[in-house]
Amino acid sequence: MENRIIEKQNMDVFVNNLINSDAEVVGAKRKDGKYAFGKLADATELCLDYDLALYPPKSYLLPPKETLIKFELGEELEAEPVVEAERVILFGVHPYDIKAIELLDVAFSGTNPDINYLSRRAKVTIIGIDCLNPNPNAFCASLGTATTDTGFDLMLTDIGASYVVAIGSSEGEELLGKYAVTREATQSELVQRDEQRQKALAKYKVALSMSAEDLPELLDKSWDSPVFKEKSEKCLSCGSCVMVCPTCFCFDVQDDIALNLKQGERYRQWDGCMLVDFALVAGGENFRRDSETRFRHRMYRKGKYLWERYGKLGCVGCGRCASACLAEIASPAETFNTLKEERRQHD
Amino acid sequence: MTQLNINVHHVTRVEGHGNITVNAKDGKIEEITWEIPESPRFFEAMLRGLNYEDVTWLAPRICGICSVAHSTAAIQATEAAFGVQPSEQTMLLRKLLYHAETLQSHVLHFYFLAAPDFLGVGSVFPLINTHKEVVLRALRLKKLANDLADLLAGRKTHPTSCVVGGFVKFPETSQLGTMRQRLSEAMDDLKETVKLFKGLNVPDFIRPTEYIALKDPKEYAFISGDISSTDTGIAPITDYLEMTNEFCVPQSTAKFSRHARDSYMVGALARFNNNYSQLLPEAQKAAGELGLKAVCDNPYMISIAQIVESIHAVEDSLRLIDQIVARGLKEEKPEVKVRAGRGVGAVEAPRGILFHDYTYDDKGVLTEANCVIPTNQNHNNIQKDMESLVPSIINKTQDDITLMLEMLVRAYDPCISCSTHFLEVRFV
Amino acid sequence: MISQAIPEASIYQPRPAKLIRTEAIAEREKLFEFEFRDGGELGHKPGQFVEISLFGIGEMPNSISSSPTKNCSFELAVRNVGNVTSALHGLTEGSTVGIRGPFGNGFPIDKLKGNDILIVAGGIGLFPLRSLINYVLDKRSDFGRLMILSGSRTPQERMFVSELEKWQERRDMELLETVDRGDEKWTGNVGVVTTLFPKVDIDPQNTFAITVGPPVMYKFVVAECKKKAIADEQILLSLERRMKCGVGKCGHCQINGVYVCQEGPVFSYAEIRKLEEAI
Amino acid sequence: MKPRLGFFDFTGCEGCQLEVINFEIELVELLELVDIVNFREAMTEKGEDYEIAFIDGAITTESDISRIKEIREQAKIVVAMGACASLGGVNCLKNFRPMEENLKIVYGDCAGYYNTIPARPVSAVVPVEYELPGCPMNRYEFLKLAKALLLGKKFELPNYPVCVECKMVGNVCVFDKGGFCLGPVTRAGCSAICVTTGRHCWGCRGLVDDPNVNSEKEILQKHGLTVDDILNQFRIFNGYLEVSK
Ligand SMILES: Cc1cc2nc3c(=O)[nH]c(=O)nc-3n(C[C@H](O)[C@H](O)[C@H](O)COP(=O)(O)OP(=O)(O)OC[C@H]3O[C@@H](n4cnc5c(N)ncnc54)[C@H](O)[C@@H]3O)c2cc1C
Ligand code: SF4
Ligand code: SF4
Ligand code: SF4
Repeated sequence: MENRIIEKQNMDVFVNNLINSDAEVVGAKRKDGKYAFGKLADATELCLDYDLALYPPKSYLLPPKETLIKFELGEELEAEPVVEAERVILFGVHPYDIKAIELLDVAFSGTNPDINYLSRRAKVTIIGIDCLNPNPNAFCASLGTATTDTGFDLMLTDIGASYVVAIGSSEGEELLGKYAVTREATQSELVQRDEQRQKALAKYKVALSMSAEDLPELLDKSWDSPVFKEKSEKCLSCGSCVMVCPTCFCFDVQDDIALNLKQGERYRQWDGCMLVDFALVAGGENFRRDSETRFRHRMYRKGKYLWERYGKLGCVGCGRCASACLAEIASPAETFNTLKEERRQHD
Repeated sequence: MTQLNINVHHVTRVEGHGNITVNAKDGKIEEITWEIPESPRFFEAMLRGLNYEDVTWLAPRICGICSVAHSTAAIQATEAAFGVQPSEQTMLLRKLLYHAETLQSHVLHFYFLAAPDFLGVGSVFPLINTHKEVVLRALRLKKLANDLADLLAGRKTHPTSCVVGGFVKFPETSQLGTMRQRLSEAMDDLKETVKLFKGLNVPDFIRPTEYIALKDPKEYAFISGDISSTDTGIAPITDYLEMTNEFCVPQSTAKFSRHARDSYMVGALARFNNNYSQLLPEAQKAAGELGLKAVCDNPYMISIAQIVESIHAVEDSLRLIDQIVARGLKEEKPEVKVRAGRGVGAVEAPRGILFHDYTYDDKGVLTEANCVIPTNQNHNNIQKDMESLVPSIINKTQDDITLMLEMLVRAYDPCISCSTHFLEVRFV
Repeated sequence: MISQAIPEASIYQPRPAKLIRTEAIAEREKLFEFEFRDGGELGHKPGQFVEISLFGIGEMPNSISSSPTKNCSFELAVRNVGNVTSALHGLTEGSTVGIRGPFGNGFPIDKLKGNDILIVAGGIGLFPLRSLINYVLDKRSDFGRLMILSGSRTPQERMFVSELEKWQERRDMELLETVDRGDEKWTGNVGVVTTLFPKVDIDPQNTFAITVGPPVMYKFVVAECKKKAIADEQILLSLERRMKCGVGKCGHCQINGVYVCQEGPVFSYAEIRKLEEAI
Repeated sequence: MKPRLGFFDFTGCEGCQLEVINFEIELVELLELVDIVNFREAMTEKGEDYEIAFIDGAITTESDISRIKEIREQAKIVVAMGACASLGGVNCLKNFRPMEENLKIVYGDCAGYYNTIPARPVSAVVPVEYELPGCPMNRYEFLKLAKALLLGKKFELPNYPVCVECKMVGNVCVFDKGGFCLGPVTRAGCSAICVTTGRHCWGCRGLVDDPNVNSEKEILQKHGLTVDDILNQFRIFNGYLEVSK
């Protein structure tokens, strides 16, 4: 992989050039004392040293609400698929969020490729940045998601006076050539990058007490653990944990019709397994009626089900769910560690 | 022998319930009453014991039609009690928001509630077929007003982002720019409105009375200034009790008021009669075109005064936006220090002067509240108008008389639902 | 930058199909026969389902009730329980609906071939099973014995009565029926469907038990099958779950790690044993 | 024939009726599909042949009770619009004081002229088919219901809390800003408008079906509210629940 250098004083120029290109540039901005991704109007709005954006960049690929089909009722039914995709440059995405997008990529392609997701995805350029100030709830170091070698077009690392830029794709290379002032990276700058990454790894406050690969097996043995009931007693079933999660992608589909009762649309909207009616069917049967079963399902989806299905964990350790959960129960790391501890005492 | 028995149970196209009763025999009037049988709501009792943030959040619920007025009055009363001085930017934004409500409420009134009488229909609904352009114009104006309120305060009914000390959400400059464009385009719709109403036949009825409204030396007052009476001059808003002098009458859950005369009027015409010289140029022009001259003693002209005020509201909104943009919009955080005390807030609701008077303890919990609503103040004037009007039209048919009376009540645009919520004044 | 190719068509776009015939089945149940507007075939296997759309109302999963041996058209049997189902019940012949699918795995026909088949239907569980039954009857020589145990709550709630009567008369199959609660006219068995098990004699080695019915039924049916020494691999169940997409994305139908719309709806008990929340 | 609608107001601010009159172009479209035969706030004619009755305001007098019963007799479908009609709403704040005391506070010596009974939602007096909670009700939800009725579709309120919508619009949680919020137990459907516009959720849409009120109370206490504060917050729109328990 080729590496270049952008001097810090040249960064704003790069960003502003991108803003002035035909793409929408999205980056972390300050919002009410937190950070959130949003469209940039100027490079000065962009924060590159943020710890965690409240929401993952998921909504640029899977919007909270998205039209799938437009229809018109009449003699002959007319229904057309709707595929909307704008060119978006996600600027300053942390590795764990890139890993999460890699999971979404797998889930939305494969045997039943999803045209809406994939069309957006094709128009999204990812400029990553290494996370040097992890959020106190994050545990990426334990999941191998604190850094990434894949999934980006460009990857920045702040090494003090400048950024090292790793080129991940020809498109990234082109952007760099066209819009940024760069130079070749020296060997010592690459060493500095490694040091920065190492230092960041040491800053994580939360860690798994086992390796990520052991999770599916641990969960295999933990179905009857009392921890699910204990924790879920506080659960508000508010869905915050799944809504903010970069790897959650469940959705609901509904029809809406105009007041003339002719034209309408079928849309999908974020949904989540922590919500009470998620598994409810018409006869009134609810396959996960109590919060314990929902809570457990989420933990298993994070640590086992998606792994078995897609070969990737359903959690990248960003810590957003833990930050969003008012009941302070949502962190998978906490539950997994408790389960591990139970196992240890059991064995 | 002619017998006249008018009994309008629940006058329609007004907010809340009001009944008209007229009994006459052979031209001799036996009874004329304007009665308000609204269910009392006890807001003043309900607000007691609540924290000031909840108080100012609940106050707009007094009336959905003029919730911005109640919100502003409540906020300003609380600020007065705490000694909070709103910033210049806050006042500019508040005034702009306020114009949104004035415009929305006035358009609703003169197009939806009053106009059907002039056009000989029972409601605005059939006009959609017969006068589609008129209805669409009204809807456009209302949409503009709603969108302006949404932009500044989250929504029009029960605004969310205006708080004690200022605002918690701010529009973007670009949004204000778009709004400015739409406001200036709306002037055409308002000019068409003037044309429409110029052609309508407003009943000719004169009864001189006292007119009370806020007055601010700097501008046509809506949310600032002192109390002004065409009879007795200026008084500070804290003297509102002497002005409003409420008293109970058995036929009504609302309280009646009187001041220098038997009754007085508040609202668009009262404001016009007090402050006409401060109207902005386009509004002045419209007043001239519509034949509205101060001091006007014809209550049926209230709707006309509302049209004039709507134009003023749009003109002034344009100025306010320019000012806000020129100063540069800043995200000011509201700063509030709670202290024990009492404060009065006075604003010009679309229907007239409105007072909120709150007493808080040192934790910011409300201990006493009094709110005096414009329509309450008008009830007595409506009664006196009826007493004066009926003898002069007693020879008309019962249907005509009924219509004239209903139109009279509607001209006041009474907001009865809110008028009955607050009455008694008992500060010791 | 992404390596996945963008597909040409949307997996959410239904194919227009014309309602060509409706027939009342029972009080709340109706049969609908459809033909694709484009003349194409559904190309399904017994046990698969489709997503049927009534635009403006919604979309819902529904099993296919006809056998694939019946060409060109296909049938859905629907109980009126909610929005889409009741709108469907109100449709007149000639109306257009949208169809996606077929989805799901269906019954494992290849494995069933040459074996005896014991079908256990509860209520509208007969809807998907009818597809299989008719398939077996159409290819009678490919299969061994065909035994059907069918339970309804009341005589009025028996599905496909005329077909039941025809089946009753056939010599090449056995049908036993029961109702939970009888009435004056009912002369047959009374009791839940599991009470029929003692009345059939089977050869467990060569028998596949296939059951569809309300969720509560499964545990009891499985217990009876096991009593008869049918291997877990040869006990097949079709499960119902909430479904929105039918294509393994929306997450609603997930039972542990499996998606009912992909790996199901038909599962062997051997698989289900490992799924904690399945039955 | 077009369905015939009637609108009736009880004790409330009439803001929900205003939301209907306040429709913009939708009003024109709606009137192509329905006939409004009774709407005192907007029209003179009073048709008594309505099929669908929209009620705003709470029930707070004896005469309210008889009037709502009459409406129920006539209407095939009764819809409660807004927090007052659906939940009792703010009106129920007075239920925490004896009625005589309320009368005295507001009317003093004139208290004898008036009468009042504890406030209650419409459903406490007559059966109600649909409720559109919210203060004011959400106009888009009103349209959604109207369309569902026209299509013969059943209408359901979301059964998840406001937090979901808060997340969908990308808000910073009020708790994160140092405040507090009733969103975690309040029924969604408002697009979290109060939080989005800078405030917190007061619960005007009522609680979700199975709210975890204990957990919410614990959270509120953790964020500095006293038991009294918490009660007051719940009472502002959901007081009726507490009294009726
Ligand atoms: C694989 C499969 C096969 C089925 N086959 C049949 C059949 O042959 N005949 C039959 O009558 N019914 C069948 N059902 C059940 C049928 O799908 C539901 O009765 C139907 O979805 C109810 O939809 P509704 O809009 O009328 O009800 P509503 O309650 O109004 O449904 C609202 C929404 O909830 C969802 N939903 C509710 N219940 C279910 C459910 N049970 N399964 C999936 N989603 C649900 C739907 O997506 C629907 O959009 C089957 C279900 C599944 C999963
Ligand atoms: S489960 Fe929590 S920590 Fe894991 S990816 Fe989702 S939000 Fe982040
Ligand atoms: S775990 Fe926490 S965030 Fe998730 S639903 Fe429960 S209370 Fe809400
Ligand atoms: S602000 Fe309120 S509604 Fe929004 S997420 Fe936080 S608690 Fe939930």
